[in-house]
Amino acid sequence: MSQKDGPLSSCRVLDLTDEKGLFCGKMLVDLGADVIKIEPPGGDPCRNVGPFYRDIPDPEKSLYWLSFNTGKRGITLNIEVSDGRRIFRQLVERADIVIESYEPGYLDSLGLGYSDLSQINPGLILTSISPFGETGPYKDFKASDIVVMALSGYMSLSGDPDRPPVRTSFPIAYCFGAAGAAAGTMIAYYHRELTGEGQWVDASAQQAVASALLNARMHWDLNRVELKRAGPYRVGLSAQGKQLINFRCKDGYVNFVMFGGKTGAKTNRGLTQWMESEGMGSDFMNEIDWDSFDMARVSQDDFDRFEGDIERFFLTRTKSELYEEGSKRGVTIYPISTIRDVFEDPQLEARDFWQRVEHPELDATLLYPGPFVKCSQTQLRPPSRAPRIGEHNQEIYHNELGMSPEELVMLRQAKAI
Amino acid sequence: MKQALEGVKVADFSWVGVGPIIARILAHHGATVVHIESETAPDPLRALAPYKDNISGLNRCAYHACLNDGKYGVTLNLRHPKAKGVVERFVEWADVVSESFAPGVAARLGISYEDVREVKPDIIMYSSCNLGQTGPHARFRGFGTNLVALVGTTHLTGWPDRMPTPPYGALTDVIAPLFGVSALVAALDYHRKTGKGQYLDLSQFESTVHFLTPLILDYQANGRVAQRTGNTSPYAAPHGVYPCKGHDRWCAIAVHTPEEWKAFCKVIDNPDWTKDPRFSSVLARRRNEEELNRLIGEWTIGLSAEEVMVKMQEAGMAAGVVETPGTIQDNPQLKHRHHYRALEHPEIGLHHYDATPFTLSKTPCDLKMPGPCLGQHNEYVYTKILGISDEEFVALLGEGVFE
Amino acid sequence: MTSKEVFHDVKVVDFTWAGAGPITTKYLADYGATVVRIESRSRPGLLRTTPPYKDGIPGVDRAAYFGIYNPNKYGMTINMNHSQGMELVKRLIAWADVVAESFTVGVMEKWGLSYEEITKIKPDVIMIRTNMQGHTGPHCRLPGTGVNLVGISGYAHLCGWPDRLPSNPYGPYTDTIAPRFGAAMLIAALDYRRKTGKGQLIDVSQFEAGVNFIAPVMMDYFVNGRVANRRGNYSPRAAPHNAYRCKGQDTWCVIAVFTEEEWKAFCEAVGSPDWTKDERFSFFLGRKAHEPELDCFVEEWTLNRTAEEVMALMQAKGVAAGVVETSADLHRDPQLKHRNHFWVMDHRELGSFSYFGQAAVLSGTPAQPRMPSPCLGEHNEHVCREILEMSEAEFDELLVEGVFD
Amino acid sequence: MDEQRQGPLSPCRVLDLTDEKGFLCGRILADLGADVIKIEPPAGDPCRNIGPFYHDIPDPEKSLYWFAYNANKRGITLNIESDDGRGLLSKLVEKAHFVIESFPPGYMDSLGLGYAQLSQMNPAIILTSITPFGQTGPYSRYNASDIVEMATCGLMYLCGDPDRPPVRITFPQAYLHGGADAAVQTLVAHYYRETSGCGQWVDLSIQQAAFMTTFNASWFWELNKINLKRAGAWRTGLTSGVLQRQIWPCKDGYINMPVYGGVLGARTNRLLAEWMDREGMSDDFLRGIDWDNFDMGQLTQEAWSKIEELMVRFFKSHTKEELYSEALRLNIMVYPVSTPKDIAENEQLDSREFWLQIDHPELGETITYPGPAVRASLTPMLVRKRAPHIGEHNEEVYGELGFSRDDLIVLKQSGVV
Repeated sequence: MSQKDGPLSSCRVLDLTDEKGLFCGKMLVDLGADVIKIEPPGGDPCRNVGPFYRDIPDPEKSLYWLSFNTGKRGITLNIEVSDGRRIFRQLVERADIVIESYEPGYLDSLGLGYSDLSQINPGLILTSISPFGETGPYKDFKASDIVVMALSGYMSLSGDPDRPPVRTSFPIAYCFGAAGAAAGTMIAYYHRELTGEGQWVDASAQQAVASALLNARMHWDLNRVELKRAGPYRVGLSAQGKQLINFRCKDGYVNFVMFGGKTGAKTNRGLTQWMESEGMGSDFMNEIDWDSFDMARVSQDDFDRFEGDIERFFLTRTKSELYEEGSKRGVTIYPISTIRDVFEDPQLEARDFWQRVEHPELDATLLYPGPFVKCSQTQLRPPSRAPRIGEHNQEIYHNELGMSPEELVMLRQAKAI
Repeated sequence: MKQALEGVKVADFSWVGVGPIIARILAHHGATVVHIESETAPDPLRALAPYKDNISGLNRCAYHACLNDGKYGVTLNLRHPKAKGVVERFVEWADVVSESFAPGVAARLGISYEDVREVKPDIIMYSSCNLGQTGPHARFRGFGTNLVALVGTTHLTGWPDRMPTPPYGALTDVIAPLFGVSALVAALDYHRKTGKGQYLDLSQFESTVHFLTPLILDYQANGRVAQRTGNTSPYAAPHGVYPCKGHDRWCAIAVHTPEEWKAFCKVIDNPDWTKDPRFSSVLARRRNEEELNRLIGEWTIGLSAEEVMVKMQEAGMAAGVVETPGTIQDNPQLKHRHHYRALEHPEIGLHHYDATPFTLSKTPCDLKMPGPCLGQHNEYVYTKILGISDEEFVALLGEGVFE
Repeated sequence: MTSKEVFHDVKVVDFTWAGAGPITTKYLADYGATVVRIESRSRPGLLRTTPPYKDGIPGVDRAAYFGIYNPNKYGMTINMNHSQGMELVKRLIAWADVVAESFTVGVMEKWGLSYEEITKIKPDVIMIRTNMQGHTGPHCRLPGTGVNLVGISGYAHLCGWPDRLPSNPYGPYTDTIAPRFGAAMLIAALDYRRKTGKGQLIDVSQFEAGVNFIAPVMMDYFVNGRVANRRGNYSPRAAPHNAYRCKGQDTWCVIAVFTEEEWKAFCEAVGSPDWTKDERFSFFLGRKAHEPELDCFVEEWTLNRTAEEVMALMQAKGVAAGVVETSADLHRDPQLKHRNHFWVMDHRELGSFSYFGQAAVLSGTPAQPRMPSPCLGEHNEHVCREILEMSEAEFDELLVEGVFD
Repeated sequence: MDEQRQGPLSPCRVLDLTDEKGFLCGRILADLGADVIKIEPPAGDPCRNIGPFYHDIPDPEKSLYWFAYNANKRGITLNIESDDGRGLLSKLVEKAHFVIESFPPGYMDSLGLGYAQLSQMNPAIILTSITPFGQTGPYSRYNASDIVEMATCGLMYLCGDPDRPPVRITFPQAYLHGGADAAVQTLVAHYYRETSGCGQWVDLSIQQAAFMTTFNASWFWELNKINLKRAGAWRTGLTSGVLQRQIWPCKDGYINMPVYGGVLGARTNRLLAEWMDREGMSDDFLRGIDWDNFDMGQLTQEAWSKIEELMVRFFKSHTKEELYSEALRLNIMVYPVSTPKDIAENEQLDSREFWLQIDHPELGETITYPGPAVRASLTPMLVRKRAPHIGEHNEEVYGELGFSRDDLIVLKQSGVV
């Protein structure tokens, strides 16, 4: 009988992160952990990050917050005051994992660093997520998405050559770092379950994003060739020129990457025949023997010419037509999807990827991404609503830690919760 | 040195990006991983630049080496009738079996979950591909470079007045493995506690789309289809990259709050234009962003990107040099983090490998072995690890089972 | 020329007695209104017959209690049972913008001076009636003083020690609450009348006004069913939080520590003795759980210092503290002196006497001391002759008739 | 007619920057019909942490204290410490009639928002500053709280038992006296402005406002050099030195009946004595007293003790309800010591429809509020709506100034609103 709420049933996580680490907590929720999001009294500052429900900038209407805190339980706690720290230590005694994304050294300054927490709970795993890591010359650097994208080297490769390098308009650097942190946390958790030994996981967003350079870095490492951003063209495949990979089509843009040799032969031949069958054949492409086609030996003029033929053909069809029909013909053409295309994607639809989450206080039902992996035995937990500010204070402070209502009122007035 | 995943045994039939990266991260943490390829149908990655000295060759491709370091490399021709016996030996040995062919190919090659489960009922197997094992588009071919477009990231990169420009390379190939490792290690833990194995169907599309969830909700709640906006941000102004001294050198700067704006003006010596009402408030700065960026560019052009970064950071502002593939390996922070580890590759020679983005204090990752050449460890793996007798090994070798 | 008084054109006929009524009209009088108090020579009000008296010798014009609420007002005595007395009252009402009264319900009606009747004399008059329990309802006619009302409106129950009888806060406590609401409404009504020409009837219930100052306690009962009780000097928001005995006879200083920073500052202020490092006091809930013991330690420290020293040492560190001021302290309080809280004016019987001014300083039109409080009937002639422009003969006739007895 | 329903101050707008020291001032102006806009810091007013709380849940949107003294107000969030925040505030001030605040003296000046600057923005503006001891003077920089105000205004020394420390009224009162008095002073300034067109600065000292609660006590010192002391349930203030009991235990609680001499007390004392006699709880001594000439000042302790003993026994034989209903019938001054429960069930308040049901949709129920303290035939004080949620009217109010929803999102994220 398969488990419905992920493989990590009995794992308790205390989530102190802000936007640099929320995603790590979310992944652990999906894997089945009981994640308690600890916010400062008054709510987490990243509840002010948009977009917002109906564009109303209310801390309970941040779609950013709702996205990356699904399924967490929410409490408010101020670890800057003694009462807050005492309660936090009580929670740490019962926790398996603590994840945080404060400035490096901040928890130590409060007496809550790894050395302190591991005395309270030797088996504890502390995952610290930061833009550049807990140590090193940049550890105290102030960061934001664009700065991490810049310092990881990744941003230098996107955008048009006649304009500055450009980042993806929606911030992903912190999700990157947090996803890396989740992987590291799981490895540490595996070790702990085996040996009882906890440890400190130090995750860096810069390193996570830097690994996306992949072979671009290797061009320099091996042959001191530095790749440059080239707009909708691609470099790095054929050492000679740049090869267009984003083409206009009837209702937007599509992505078509031409590979040489055996890898690309089937696709290239399929496209050439498809264009020919539609009376829009390209003389140049018809003559090429695709099996032995070597990108390196194609001149830039030839590239430009047949790319023009291809675009003329694509302009006669929509994204989905090129995608669906192309696939039937073994021609790999992917739509450059807008968010709407992604939301309406038939593949995701068919795999019941989008899952309904009720939002009674917004009196709305929204569809959220489903499990990031389909597991046959331990299905990942379906998404549920993110917590409101302090929603589970009673449940945890009163029911679990046994604090009386009077004490909770006093703690509230002392700005501890 | 103790390692977290010591004793975990992985038979890695996967190729290209996501599958091998997942196995690689396990290898760095102590798992024994055997990367099984075939000379007759080599990993497409082995046919991608860069090659050592720009001379192509299956064993001269750094791309493949850097995604398969830490693994034993063997070759096995799965289409060969005798291959089935060898596969069974691998499955008996392994805790985890992985593959990342297009859906259906694994079944044809006899390494589907059904095949493997027959040999070892509690085996853990993961398949990763672009669009998942089921659904109408499951069999659509494509690499990470295509998926980046499908998942919506390409549309969101570039300038509003121009075509979308792709983020570099197979971005999704680097994101999906982080999900894969998390789920796989959770499955390993679950298996250790319950004895139950399972099959993991990792669709790279379905994992990486999680990063854009807020925009999915924005579309549902507000009917807005997010557009690319260059380097602007709704949260900050000034916000972007600014030209610095030297060829194509840039520094990113992000100013979020009114207090930071005051500090920013101080750093650039409070030129008169900073008092211009067009830049007097957050909203005003957002409305006149182009002019603002131009004026800032006039200041940054006189300084190196490093100088701009240091000046800003000292005043408490987020700023950073736009590193390039050519400068990234000298980045002081990545150097300190020991992110790039040099290993001596038999054909490529000394070159650098990315460490994992997280450091575990007691069981850190350890990069010991460079990427394997094709079939480099055939003899060791088949005789020492799988325990095939020398005679049988030589016989199978003769029959071309290991091509 | 003194800056123009705000209510220089406002005329008030003031029948009120005791505290609440006069305090309400004092707001108008102190800011320049012409307020004429109507009293009875035969039955002088309660405040004229309550100590303290000048030199301890009782006398209707020697009572401080009447004095402090009636500076800047004219005093008349009119015999309301005399027909010509009633005529005089009606002439005054015709002259007035505001008629104020605070008798037990029914007294004005008995004199034929209900709101309906006086609007016949002055259609746009504003009448303000301050009563114990409002102007309507089954209990509105029950006589009583402010001190009675303190009990029924919950303040006796909420003052004192949980292990002892309820104890009234000093005096008719609710008499200081109703006048604020009454005066606010009165001034707003005056402003509204100036713009629209319309007067109205204002009905102030001291009971209902009093309950407004414990609104959250009532809502706590309605919503949570909790009956709040007196808890001495306890506060759920601070510790230490009490009055601490100081050096000297029955001298005290209160100290209130709310935040963690203030606790650290408090520890420094008391010289960081060992007990401040006691783990039990290192966090707020600990300080609350061991509050009695904590208070003992604090008092050990305050006993060696005067209340003034304790206040100064605490405030120097930003900790809220204050001397529990006695009557004597109030009259030498440097802050009250700075704010010239007390208006010293010469009174025929009380001599050089301190009245108290308004709690706010208005930058443009501050309240001004103009006249000491009136002796009984002191301005009978002035009001009739100067204000009502009565001929001397007419006034003498009323005098002879005993209209002013 | 509806114009009167809006209250006499209906066209005026008040910008309410106060904390608990000034809430009631804004509330009274709102009850009088002014459009009072409560301006809170972006994360909500820290005073939302003041109990009691709805169902004892210490949530910033469930503080009954907040409900009580911020009803009838609209609510926006604004960070006046940031340049942008001050820019917004000055736009609001231009259209406002009143600004009320209770920051430490000098704070508004330090932000360039003191009276001098505000009156440049709007010459007719009235600024009301409510502080513990006033803007200037030796105590003006002192940190205060309710108990400090009760101590320094002279009331505490007169309350409580002689053998114990002076005591304050358990439910904090000082700031309510300050706020209510400030409302009157503000209206005085308003009345002046409506004729002269000039605004002004109202500097209210809470110590002076609370001083009024000491009534004639301090004049015992001025006239007779007597320092009155607290005397618990007994009565002070009389020269004879005889301690007369005011609070009498009865069967189910307490009665509050100070015995008055002279004309004032005659009728009550007589009818009470007759009532006791009817129930056989009198004696010759009591029957012999001529109440018309009964003088508390000349009473001997021995005579008083005899009376007291009889009355104590009599009151103990009846409940509060019995004693008060008979007192009502006889029309004599015998009052109960009400607990909040008694007040809630008080017949007089019910018959005057004093308790109001105010709707709280977010809690899914209505809550009972005390009605206005004053009734007026033409322009009554009205309790129209519940207190605002954090930032509830941002869109409405900033919309008037021409800010769009997108602007508000940017302002939210940069910590301005």
